[in-house]
Amino acid sequence: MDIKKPDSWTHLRRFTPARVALGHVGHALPLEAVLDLALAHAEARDAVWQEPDWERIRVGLRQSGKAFIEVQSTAPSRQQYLLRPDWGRNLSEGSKDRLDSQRGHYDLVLCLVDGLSGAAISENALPMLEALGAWLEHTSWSLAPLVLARQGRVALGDEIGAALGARMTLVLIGERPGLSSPDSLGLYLTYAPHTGNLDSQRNCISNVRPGGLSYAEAAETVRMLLYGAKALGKTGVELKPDVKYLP
Amino acid sequence: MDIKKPDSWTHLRRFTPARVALGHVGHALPLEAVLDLALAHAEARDAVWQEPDWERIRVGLRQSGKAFIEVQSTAPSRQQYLLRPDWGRNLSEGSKDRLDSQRGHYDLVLCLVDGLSGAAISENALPMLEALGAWLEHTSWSLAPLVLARQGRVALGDEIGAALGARMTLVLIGERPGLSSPDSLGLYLTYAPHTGNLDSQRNCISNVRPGGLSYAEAAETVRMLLYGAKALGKTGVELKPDVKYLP
Amino acid sequence: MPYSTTHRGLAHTFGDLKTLLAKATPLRSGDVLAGVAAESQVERVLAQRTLAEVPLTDFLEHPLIPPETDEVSGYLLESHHPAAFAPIRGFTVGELRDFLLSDEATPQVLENLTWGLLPEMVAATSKLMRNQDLISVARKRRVVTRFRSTIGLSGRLSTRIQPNHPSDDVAGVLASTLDGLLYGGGDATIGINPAGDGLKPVVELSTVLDTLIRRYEIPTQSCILAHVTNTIAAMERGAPIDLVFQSIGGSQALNKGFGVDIALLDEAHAAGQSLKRGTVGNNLMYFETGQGSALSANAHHGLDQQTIEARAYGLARRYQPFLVNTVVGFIGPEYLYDGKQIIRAGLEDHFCAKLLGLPMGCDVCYTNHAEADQDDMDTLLTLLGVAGVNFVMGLPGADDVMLNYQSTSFHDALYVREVLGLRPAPEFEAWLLRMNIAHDNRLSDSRGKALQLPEVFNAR
Amino acid sequence: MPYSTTHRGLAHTFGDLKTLLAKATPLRSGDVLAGVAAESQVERVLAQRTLAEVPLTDFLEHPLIPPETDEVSGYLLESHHPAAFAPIRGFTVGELRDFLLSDEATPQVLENLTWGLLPEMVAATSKLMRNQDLISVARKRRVVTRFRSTIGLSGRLSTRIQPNHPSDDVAGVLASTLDGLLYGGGDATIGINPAGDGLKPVVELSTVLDTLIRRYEIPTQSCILAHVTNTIAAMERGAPIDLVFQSIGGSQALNKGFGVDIALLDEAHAAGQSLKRGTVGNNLMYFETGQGSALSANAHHGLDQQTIEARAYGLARRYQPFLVNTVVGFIGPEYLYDGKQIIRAGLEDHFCAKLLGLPMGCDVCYTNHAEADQDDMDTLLTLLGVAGVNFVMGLPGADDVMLNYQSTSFHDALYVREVLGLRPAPEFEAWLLRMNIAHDNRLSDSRGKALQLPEVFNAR
Ligand code: B12
Ligand code: B12
Repeated sequence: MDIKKPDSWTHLRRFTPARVALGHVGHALPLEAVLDLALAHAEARDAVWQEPDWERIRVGLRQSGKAFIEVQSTAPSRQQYLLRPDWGRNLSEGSKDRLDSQRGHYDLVLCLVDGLSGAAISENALPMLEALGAWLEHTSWSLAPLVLARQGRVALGDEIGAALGARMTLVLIGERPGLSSPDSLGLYLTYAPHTGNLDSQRNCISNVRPGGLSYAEAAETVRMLLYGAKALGKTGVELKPDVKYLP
Repeated sequence: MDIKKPDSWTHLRRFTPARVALGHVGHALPLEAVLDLALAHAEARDAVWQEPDWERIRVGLRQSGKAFIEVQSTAPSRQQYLLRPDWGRNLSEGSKDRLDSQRGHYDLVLCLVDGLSGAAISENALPMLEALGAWLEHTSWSLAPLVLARQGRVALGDEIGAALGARMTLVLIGERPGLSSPDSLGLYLTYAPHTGNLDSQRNCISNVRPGGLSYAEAAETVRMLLYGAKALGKTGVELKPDVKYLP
Repeated sequence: MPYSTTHRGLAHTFGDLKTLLAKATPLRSGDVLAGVAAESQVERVLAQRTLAEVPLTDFLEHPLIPPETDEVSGYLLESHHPAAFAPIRGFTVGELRDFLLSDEATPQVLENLTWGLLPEMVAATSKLMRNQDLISVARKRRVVTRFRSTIGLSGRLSTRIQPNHPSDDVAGVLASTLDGLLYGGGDATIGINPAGDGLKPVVELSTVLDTLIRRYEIPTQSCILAHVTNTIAAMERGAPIDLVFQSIGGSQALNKGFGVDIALLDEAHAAGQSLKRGTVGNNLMYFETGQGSALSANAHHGLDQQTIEARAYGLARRYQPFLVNTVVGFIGPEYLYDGKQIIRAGLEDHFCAKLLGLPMGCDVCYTNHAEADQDDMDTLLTLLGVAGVNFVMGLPGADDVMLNYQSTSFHDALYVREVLGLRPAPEFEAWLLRMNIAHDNRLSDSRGKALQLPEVFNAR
Repeated sequence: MPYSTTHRGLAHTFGDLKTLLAKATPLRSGDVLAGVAAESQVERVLAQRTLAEVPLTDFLEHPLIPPETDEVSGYLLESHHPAAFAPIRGFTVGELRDFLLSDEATPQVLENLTWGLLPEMVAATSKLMRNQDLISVARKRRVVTRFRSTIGLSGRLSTRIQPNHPSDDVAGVLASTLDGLLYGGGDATIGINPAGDGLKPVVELSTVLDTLIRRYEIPTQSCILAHVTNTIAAMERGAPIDLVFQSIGGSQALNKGFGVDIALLDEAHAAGQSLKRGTVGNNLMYFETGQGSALSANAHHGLDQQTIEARAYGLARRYQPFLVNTVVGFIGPEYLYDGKQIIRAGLEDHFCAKLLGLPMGCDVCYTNHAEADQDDMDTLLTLLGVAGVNFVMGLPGADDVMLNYQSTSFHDALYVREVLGLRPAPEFEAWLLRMNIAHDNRLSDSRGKALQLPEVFNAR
């Protein structure tokens, strides 16, 4: 019997990572597709619990001669982190002290935050920094030491920026893991970071990873946003990456 | 508007504790009935976690001059008890020792077991013993000391009976709490108790409580079953309470 | 015989078929208790993937419980029809899942398969199915049975009234029964669980219901859910027994724990048949089953609870029963922890039983020590309605005052009929109209007012 | 103003209306996080009992968030129609619940009530309802909207295709779109969430979809779910915008966090209207909402998440939107912990929005950090189908490769149409037949084979 009805457009699969042209049995997904999804789900759920490989990050940063500070949020465990986003937005006492001691007048601080995907940081944070490298090294902007943050949400960058005395915060954070992309990196730029920033006061670059937005394109957008933010004196809905503010 | 449609047979309510003649709105239960049920559910759930008032039981037993031994199952907590019925069927090490030290040749041991309703024991165990009182006091049967057991299932009585050297075990146990009867007591009689007894080798008397089977009727049935078991040399499906074995 | 798969370069091996089945089962507390559950979700899905490749013939060649030591296995294998099996003989479990969902698997094709399916094959397949698959396939498989009413027709949903009373008081039982009838319930059966043991309640309660059924000429059947030995004894004394009830399970050892075996069930069935009390048909056994009972009786042979449950259906169909239902959330959280597990198990049980040709109903229910509530019951009830369940329970206000748990209320059944456009059994629907109780699923405002009540209510 | 009740001789007092509402809400993690949840189930039911006695007029007289400081409150109160409210003016919340379930509450009566209901009244009522009640009432309240297709008719269920791509690649987006169309999806909209910010993706993607829609003459509408400021800018540049999208919430502060306010939404709506691109009607706003976003933005004013969610619907109806949906399991376990909470919230959101007169759909979904799975989605999808939801999402294999979560697949929509006998929008159904894609809900075997694909696929 000819049970599975394959689709005639399977060749479209090469245009997207999406699960297209799966075929069908009756109205339902063929078992194979169901089990593939189930397995990916099981693995994505595990990914939520996976810590970034901080040691690799440290080694990488040291090799490229970048100073960094390590901090953590007030969420004591992963379980708590998941249920208490408010804790993930605040710095632990010790972390605050560590940042205070490095307080200065910086144009920008870059933060690597685990967020919901440790793998995003392990896999994509260093290459992303690399892509920003040329600019980072030749800019006249003053850069704060990099910050590595555990159990953090996007808004943790606000407190970090404020504590260090930075004009802007660029947060590189693990987006929640998807079935086809357990390691997606999000970049969030916030001008005048302080506790209480609204999300409408930031800009976002999302889906940075090999299968998504390339590091180079993301870096280009970051650059546009940075100059735009400086020119406008703000980030957020009013700042658009299309508008060219580049010097 | 005349929203609630009451039923014309509300007078039947006095014949049963069941929630009859609730009326309706459209096809649904009127809100009052829904909330009554919800409240009863919330309370019944709490009842599962309520311990018997053991002190009251002890005082009661001492007053009537009954010796007793206290034991517990291997379930360390209520939470574990609920998920590990196997633990609720076995005696903790210490408990075994305590029973061994009182081992003898008894015709019958009575066990008060919390089961799923502490309230059943608190409210109904002493009155039930009271109802059995006349028989207990005048019988020529040799009675083991009473056993009070925590976190126990019905089959815990098998191990208790075996440890004490009793020919039969009568377990008085808290049945799972219902919405209208959080304190229902069940009685289970087992001949030749030993680990591994089947449920088909016991007899059961259920729903003993003021709103259910009366203590007196339950006591009468116990008596019939006890003599029947002695005559037949077994309990279980083959022993019926209808058949008169009374001496 | 071990089964293996490879994932990310690692081999995963499952020692034998029953291990594989257990590990492929969606998470539930009873399998964790039994120590047979998968240890992680990844392992579970890998087991499912492995199971998908298992040929159906493995179930015939390597019985999970040897027939030499288990009469249920013996019957299951002996009742398997090679001719009915022929069309799917070459299938793996995964192919069977795909086939069942395909348009090729019409209702007629599914019916023809009935005796070619072993319960274990069906259980295995269900483990590879999502809730929607269990619903889609089950609704294609109607099973119709008859005694005094016709149950299981497409577009119909029946109810068992469950008018229990903590001391079997006749007036109390009748009060709940009337309440149920006046809410349009009872077309599957009026079925009482006697609180007391022995012959007396069976004789007494069956007589009372018989009188009631005759008095109002209700096209339904009564059932007293005592131990079958009591029912047999009552029949011997001439009690008016319609349906013969028994709890059964999927292994000989479990049935022994219930105090029954095939011989006893055969005897009961024959005794019931001999009374010839049915009018439109003579299906008359009523079985209840439920995941967890085998493990509770230590009679599960290392099988997961859903597989051994399906075996109970294989035994049930020996008797062309009038009604079968799983008591899905009835036992407690040690077997089905919460609403989610109860919902899943309810759908699995219904699916498996239907494919095996049983007139499956469900006691959509939970106990007060489980993590479940009325919302979960609404959910399961609705899903089973969509899946085409034969019948559900009807209790006054959903509360069983004797068994101490919550099932579905008379009103719940009206709800599901209303939102899905379902109707009671045809004979009963006509009776509801005749009695001015309901008309086109709408309750009549004046119902009950003119009803002459049984004398027992006057007495007090 | 405090509210009290007595139980077992003890008085229980709830400080004010919002506290009472919060404590009466079925358990969910977001309310626990906010510190407003009941502390025990007994307290919760007592709050429900107390809430049942609250007169509806209290919601008018004591606004939960003062209109002086919140423009959403201002609009809600000013849009309240006393004449529509008149029939229920004397009701308590409990009476409203009973009334909604009664036979008196016909579809027409419910429709007439629409602008007499404040969102908070509806939210309060939903807290007293079981899942089955939420379903029963919602299915009586159809809301029909039109642009190029007609959505929300009785017996119909539509889908939004969601062909997202992680870098907004045009070929990638079109591949998913075609897949969806060939599975019978897309009658509600083809709606893309652009991964990138700014004008470019809006212009580019809307143009691509416009070309596709014209090429195959599809009776549907496109939507690019960018920030509304980008959509306005795109319209100014002449981009072919059909539906205008924005996420909104139930307080001014939340909307500020989203970068919008009523003036901006008014502007967007007017700009969309001016394009006159609809053929069968001109409903064109598309809003997404979802429990939890207000708390996340610290803009919840101490309200429970379901009540403030309902306020978002009150704002949405200002624009006679074409589509509205809750993204019910989208944010994460901190607001809706598991399948059970997601299912409950999905039914509540659908019920509330429908009563308020919105064309409500649902993104039946979950994230990988929540305790939920495909079984839960099957369950919610089926329940919403029974409840008469206007539309659900359709994704290739249920997996959003850009937003990183799982929603319903194209196949899921076919499932629910099949088991409930539902059909796509009439214009679209005719198109499916014309294109030889599906006929009477059956997919054609040859579909797609003769289809001339857009050029972009040849290029590579
Ligand atoms: C749960 C339950 C079951 C479950 C038991 C599985 C389990 N693991 O719990 C299932 C569904 C399998 C079941 C089956 C039957 N049950 Co039952 N069951 C109950 C119930 C609702 C609750 C019991 C309880 O709370 N026990 C207390 C807890 C703390 O103890 P436990 O150790 O966990 O429970 C053990 C006993 O309850 C025992 N058990 C359960 N039912 C029965 C019945 C008899 C006769 C015996 C001796 C033991 C027994 O099984 C459990 C595991 O060992 C009671 C009603 C009630 N209100 O109590 C009826 C009840 C005890 N059962 C009853 C009956 C008749 C049966 C059956 C004989 C029905 C039948 N025709 O086959 C079968 C077979 C019983 C057997 N021999 O194993 C009757 C007994 C009437 C009587 N006076 O003898 C009761 C009172 C309900 C009723 N009126 O119908 N039952
Ligand atoms: C969850 C989510 C939401 C949730 C956020 C609520 C919450 N508490 O989490 C809700 C549904 C409310 C939402 C709304 C919107 N979102 Co959003 N969202 C996401 C999503 C799926 C995951 C984010 C994540 O994992 N963050 C990481 C965790 C660890 O950090 P967190 O601190 O918990 O999350 C914060 C941020 O994610 C932030 N956030 C969420 N969305 C957006 C969007 C922008 C522009 C900004 C600056 C911040 C932001 O809200 C969270 C709480 O503060 C991403 C897609 C993705 N793959 O990442 C899109 C995404 C970030 N959102 C997007 C958009 C466009 C929006 C909206 C502007 C849509 C609209 N038209 O209104 C709105 C408004 C955003 C705002 N200003 O608040 C776009 C951004 C595109 C871009 N390059 O700018 C993304 C990439 C998805 C998309 N392509 O459509 N979103």
